[in-house]
Amino acid sequence: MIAERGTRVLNNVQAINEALDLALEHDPRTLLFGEDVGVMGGVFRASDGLQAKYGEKRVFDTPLAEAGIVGFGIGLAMAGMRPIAEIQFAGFLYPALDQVLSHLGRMRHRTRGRHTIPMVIRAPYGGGVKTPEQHADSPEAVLCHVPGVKVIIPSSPERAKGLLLSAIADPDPVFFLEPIKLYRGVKAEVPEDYYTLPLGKARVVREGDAASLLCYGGMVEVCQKAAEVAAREGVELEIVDLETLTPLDTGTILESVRKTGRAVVVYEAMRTGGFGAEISARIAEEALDFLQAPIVRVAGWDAPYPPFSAVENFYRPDAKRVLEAVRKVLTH
Amino acid sequence: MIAERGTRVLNNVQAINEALDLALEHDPRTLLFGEDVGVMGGVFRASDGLQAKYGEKRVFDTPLAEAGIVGFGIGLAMAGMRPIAEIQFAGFLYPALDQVLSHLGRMRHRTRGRHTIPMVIRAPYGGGVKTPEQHADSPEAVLCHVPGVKVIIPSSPERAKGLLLSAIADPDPVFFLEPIKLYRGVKAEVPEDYYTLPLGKARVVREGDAASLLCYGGMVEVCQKAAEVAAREGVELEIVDLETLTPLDTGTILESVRKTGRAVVVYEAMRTGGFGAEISARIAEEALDFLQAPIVRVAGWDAPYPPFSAVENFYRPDAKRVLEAVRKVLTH
Amino acid sequence: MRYTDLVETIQFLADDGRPLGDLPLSSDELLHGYRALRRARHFDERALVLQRQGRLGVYPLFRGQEASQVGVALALRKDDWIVPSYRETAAAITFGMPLSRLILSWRADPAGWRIPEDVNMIQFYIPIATQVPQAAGIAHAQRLQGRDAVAAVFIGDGGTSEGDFHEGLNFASVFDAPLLIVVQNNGWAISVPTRKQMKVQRIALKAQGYGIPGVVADGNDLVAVWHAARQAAERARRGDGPTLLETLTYRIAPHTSSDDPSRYRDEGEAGEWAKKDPVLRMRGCLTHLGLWDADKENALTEELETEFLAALEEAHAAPEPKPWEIVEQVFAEMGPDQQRDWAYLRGES
Amino acid sequence: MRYTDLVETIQFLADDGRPLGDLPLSSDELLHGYRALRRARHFDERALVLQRQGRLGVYPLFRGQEASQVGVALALRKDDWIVPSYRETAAAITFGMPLSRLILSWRADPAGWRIPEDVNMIQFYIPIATQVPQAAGIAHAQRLQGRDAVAAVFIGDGGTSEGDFHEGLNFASVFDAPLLIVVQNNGWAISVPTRKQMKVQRIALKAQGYGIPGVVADGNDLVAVWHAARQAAERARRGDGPTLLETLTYRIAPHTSSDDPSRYRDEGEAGEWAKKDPVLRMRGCLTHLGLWDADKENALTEELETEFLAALEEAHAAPEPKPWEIVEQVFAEMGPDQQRDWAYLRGES
Ligand SMILES: Cc1ncc(C[n+]2csc(CCOP(=O)(O)OP(=O)(O)O)c2C)c(N)n1
Ligand SMILES: Cc1ncc(C[n+]2csc(CCOP(=O)(O)OP(=O)(O)O)c2C)c(N)n1
Ligand SMILES: [Mg+2]
Ligand SMILES: [Mg+2]
Repeated sequence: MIAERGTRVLNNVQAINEALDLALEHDPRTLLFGEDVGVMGGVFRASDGLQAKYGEKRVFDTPLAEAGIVGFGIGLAMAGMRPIAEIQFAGFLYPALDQVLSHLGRMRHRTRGRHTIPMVIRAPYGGGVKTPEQHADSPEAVLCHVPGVKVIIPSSPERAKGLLLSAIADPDPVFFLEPIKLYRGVKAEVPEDYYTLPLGKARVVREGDAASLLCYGGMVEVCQKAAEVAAREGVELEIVDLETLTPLDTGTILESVRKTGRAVVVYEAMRTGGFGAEISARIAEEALDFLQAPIVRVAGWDAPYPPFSAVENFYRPDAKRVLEAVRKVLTH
Repeated sequence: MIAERGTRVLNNVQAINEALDLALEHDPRTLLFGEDVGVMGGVFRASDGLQAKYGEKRVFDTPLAEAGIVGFGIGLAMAGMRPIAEIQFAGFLYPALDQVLSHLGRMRHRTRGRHTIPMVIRAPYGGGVKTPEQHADSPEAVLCHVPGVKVIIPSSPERAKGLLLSAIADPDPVFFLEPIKLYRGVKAEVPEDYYTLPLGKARVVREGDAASLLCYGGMVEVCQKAAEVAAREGVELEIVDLETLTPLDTGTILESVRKTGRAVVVYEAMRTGGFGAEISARIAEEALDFLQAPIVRVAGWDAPYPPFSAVENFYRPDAKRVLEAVRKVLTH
Repeated sequence: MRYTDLVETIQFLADDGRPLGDLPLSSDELLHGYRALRRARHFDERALVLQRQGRLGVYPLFRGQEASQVGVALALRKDDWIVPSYRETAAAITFGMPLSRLILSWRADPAGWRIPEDVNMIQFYIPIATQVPQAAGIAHAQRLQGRDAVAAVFIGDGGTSEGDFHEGLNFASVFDAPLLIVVQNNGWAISVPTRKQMKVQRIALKAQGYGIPGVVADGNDLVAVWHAARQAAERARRGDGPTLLETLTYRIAPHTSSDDPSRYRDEGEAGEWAKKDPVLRMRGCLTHLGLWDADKENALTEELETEFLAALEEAHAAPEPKPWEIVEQVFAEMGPDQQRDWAYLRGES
Repeated sequence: MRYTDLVETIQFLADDGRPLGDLPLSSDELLHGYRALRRARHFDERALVLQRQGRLGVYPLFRGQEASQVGVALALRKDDWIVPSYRETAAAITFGMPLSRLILSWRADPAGWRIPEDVNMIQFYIPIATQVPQAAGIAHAQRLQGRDAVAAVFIGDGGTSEGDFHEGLNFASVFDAPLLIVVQNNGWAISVPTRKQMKVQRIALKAQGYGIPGVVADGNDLVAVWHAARQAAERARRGDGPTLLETLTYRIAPHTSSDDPSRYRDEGEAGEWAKKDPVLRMRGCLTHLGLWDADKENALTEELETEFLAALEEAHAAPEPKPWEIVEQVFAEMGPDQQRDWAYLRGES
């Protein structure tokens, strides 16, 4: 499929694969590893062809042990390499949380900058495609409560490529969570060459004045659907795609909410303790006087993401639920 | 020290030790285990004398492995026992987080009630006493984002005893986090016999109309100090001690905030993504129209709890910082 | 220090099923064992068809590993426990799980995830190795309760790399828990061959690090697995603690119904192993002993198909899961948050 | 399967220090080794005094384990790496950590936590066993970078129970990482004796589960530890992969300066082990070989005290940590949240 010169239409997996390819080419210290990332190219094919291209020393399979993968990567990073680890699904990050909470985010701080961990940990996350139990988890809130780590969640191929290349170039540990639902669903023009996009910036992906939808990852698509429906009724919703959860770009969020006076926070993780709570809290602390309605959250229910596929779509927020929340804040 | 009949003055460790003793006596299925809980009676002496009294089968030391401790406990619970596990410090819960996130809170849900986990996991948490690195962590927010587990944090001996006995009698997994700072610092009258206190209820520990201080655990003491200072200036602050973080008693929080119109949320964990964000979010969603000022959070900074003891007290919120926040919401 | 790089492998049947010597099982046991293998195989084959028809979710096939699972289940008593990974459908069938529940289970239907009260099995585990410390606890509970029941926990070669495998084995050995740790070494962890998973030749050697026996059985030889598991179970019942049992087998099928092995392996190897097929091998044994013939085989096939169709019927009869069930069984009693969600999902708010 | 329940223990010196045969070290090395032991011992004794005076924080003593740590550090090159737990102050001293930094480190002062650029050591690890997979990565990086440097990671008997110990050993063995895994078996994990920690007799046997050599050395015999570590390091440099080295020693001191062992053990045992004191033992060796006498001993003591006092001076000169340093070094560049916090802590907001 031919697009305008210098770009091609890619889906998210292809864009990520291209970013990994360029990173390996760009810096010989770059390593890519995890479960099934080598010969197989990853269960989602994100590393497809890279072992063949860069060899088994730089792109390799590891034993089946997430704490080992993250710990090994921390060691490689402290000794001067640029590790990119893939955790097969975000729900399988849990065995590695000790390495994450005890070291990944603390090493620079505890050693006063002597030892640092320029490492990227990629993981597919989120629901919507009837994966088996625990394959649809959204643990970003846990990672955002870890000092010293950055958390990036892209929502489109062009952004995914540039943000991943920035994450890999970053001097600190970065989690890069990839929405499974968007891996192949979304296609877009992606520049061919190496480029980076700034971390720490939120993005207004749709302008509007009626209310602000604050979201990220797999929920951006959902909010866009909702916004289209609302637009037909003449209601213009603004959508802010956070992209970087930590360090959070509070400024862009506040700017939007101060303009619209109404905020709906959308995320698919369990509602209580989800990262959306942090967004609400910041608005309630810094933009209260501009609010004309309560800050409403649309999120997963206070239950595990159901392993029961027949009902899974009732757990994950959809346009309908987002619109109900919008109605709530508009009619308040 | 003789107190009124039927009660004695105990500190928190003694109250917890008494609750454990009564639980072991009360139900033969009760087991108590962890690192150094047996012969030594725990690093804080919470299980002092219990192995001698109930034997090595019921009160025992385990190998040094937190995932093993929690996993072993889950198995014991599913097979009909009533395990109480001690994790030596909350910062050492991290190796067990896979067992917690993957199973502890999901087993009842995934097996549709066939297999349940009536287990209590106790852990000392929080700072203020110059412990070594990672011994002062406050990971409650992570636990509150896990569906299917309850999280209790007591702030006084009399409450600690009754809440722990309720947690042990509860049919579901309960985390019981004990503020290290209050272990020996606080003494109070504690009834001698077996009694339980309801889980899921917050408590107004000081009435006032100027503003609501929402807190728990080690921060209750700090808020009380602040309230006393404010009272001297004629400002009456209301203090709500959450005690149960999940399931959260939103009603009591809202009632207080609707009355005072001003809310200050206080917790010692890192600010971003802390449980206080959830409290702010709920207020912003359900009591916005009553708010006369922004919801201000007083919390740990966005950094690890410093392992550098000379500056540790600048990390943990104190009365001074709480009063600054109070001034902010009162003068808004 | 001295090395024991090789552990002799327990084997009773030649590749074609011919007994290599006296068998430790009676004729009835041999027949019973063969029927169990065929029952499992029949389910696996029919399940794959259902999956292809979109009537099951992701399904982890166990073709070729029947003996490794059935042999262990046959060595257990009704009051023992099975703590499986996701691949142990064959063990579950032999241990008494109704086929209808298993169909529902792999359809990701709540009705299948609630194991019947009279079956001491925990629903299939997805997070690798987490079942091992839990199984140690279940096993230890039997002793605390004064029973001589045991637990058998299943894990794969890849799973041995996880920390939970190590912690579970250490707990089991320290507490002399009556536990069989069954490692099905099927050569692969999705695309990763066992030799890349670990440096050691034999997984059973890991037992030496815990001071417990490590046994290797030909995983495609039902007699070998059953015998080895029975000995380990007896040892555990006596209070002598856990045994690590490695069964040497091969994952001739894809990792799951959604995997394509041609992306990472030469299927020739699978072909080689197919020649050691555990079901054919056991039939060879029975035939050799004059205990089996074509008529018996056909009758059995018909019987199994009838059983499967009945189970399918029963599965279809299960009520559709309701959206509000999502927030049920989070706690014994719903908290206020679940109540709010529940009301919404029932359209009552 | 066959068992190797006992692994012979490498020992060169009798309990009183008399050589049991030819020693694999030169006289200069023996003298150098003794001075290293005494340096470590002197620091430990003086540190305890400082701690009692409230001039240090919680301090993990290493008395009795000097040979286990010093012997390994002596086998390393300047470009090798040490990845310690919290107890390896003796190894750190021998490896080149300035005493002043160590004093500051145990005073929980940031100035001590920043290891000098020319010392390849990671600051002491508090969370047990987490250092092992990291050390495997550090070791593997040496090979990727075409160097023959190695890493030595330290852990205790209790630490072997953690999943990270297992995962780290497996990674190290699978990637043939040039790593020495040094397990100081000092008999205790706070109040838990090694026999309650694991069922196996010798921790070195765990090596068999990873297909790597497991070696046991008398941990109070500097010659034995140095020799064993040197051999393991050479093996690693050759590209032959990791070695698990168990040093048999004893924690004759409390777990840390805040522990009271009388709550859980009969101190008689500690007394027995004090007779095998690694420092006295080495002195006995030197004396026996006519390499040492009272004058040399006194001169050394004076020299060490002078060195320590100078280090103390230097430590005192370190600037008081500033409150705002709390939010520095969270990221290479402060994020907006750290900036806000920083301004507050500097009194600028
Ligand atoms: C903690 C965790 N990490 C990763 C996965 C993804 N995963 C599912 S099966 C599998 C391979 C397991 O191999 P093995 O243990 O040999 O069992 P087998 O599939 O061969 O039966 C992986 C990596 C998982 N389910 N859990
Ligand atoms: C993950 C973790 N769990 C618990 C602790 C608390 N703790 C500190 S030292 C120790 C015992 C360690 O024993 P061992 O590994 O034998 O080392 P030793 O103290 O004997 O040198 C424990 C339980 C910790 N620091 N980290
Ligand atoms: Mg396998
Ligand atoms: Mg020890």
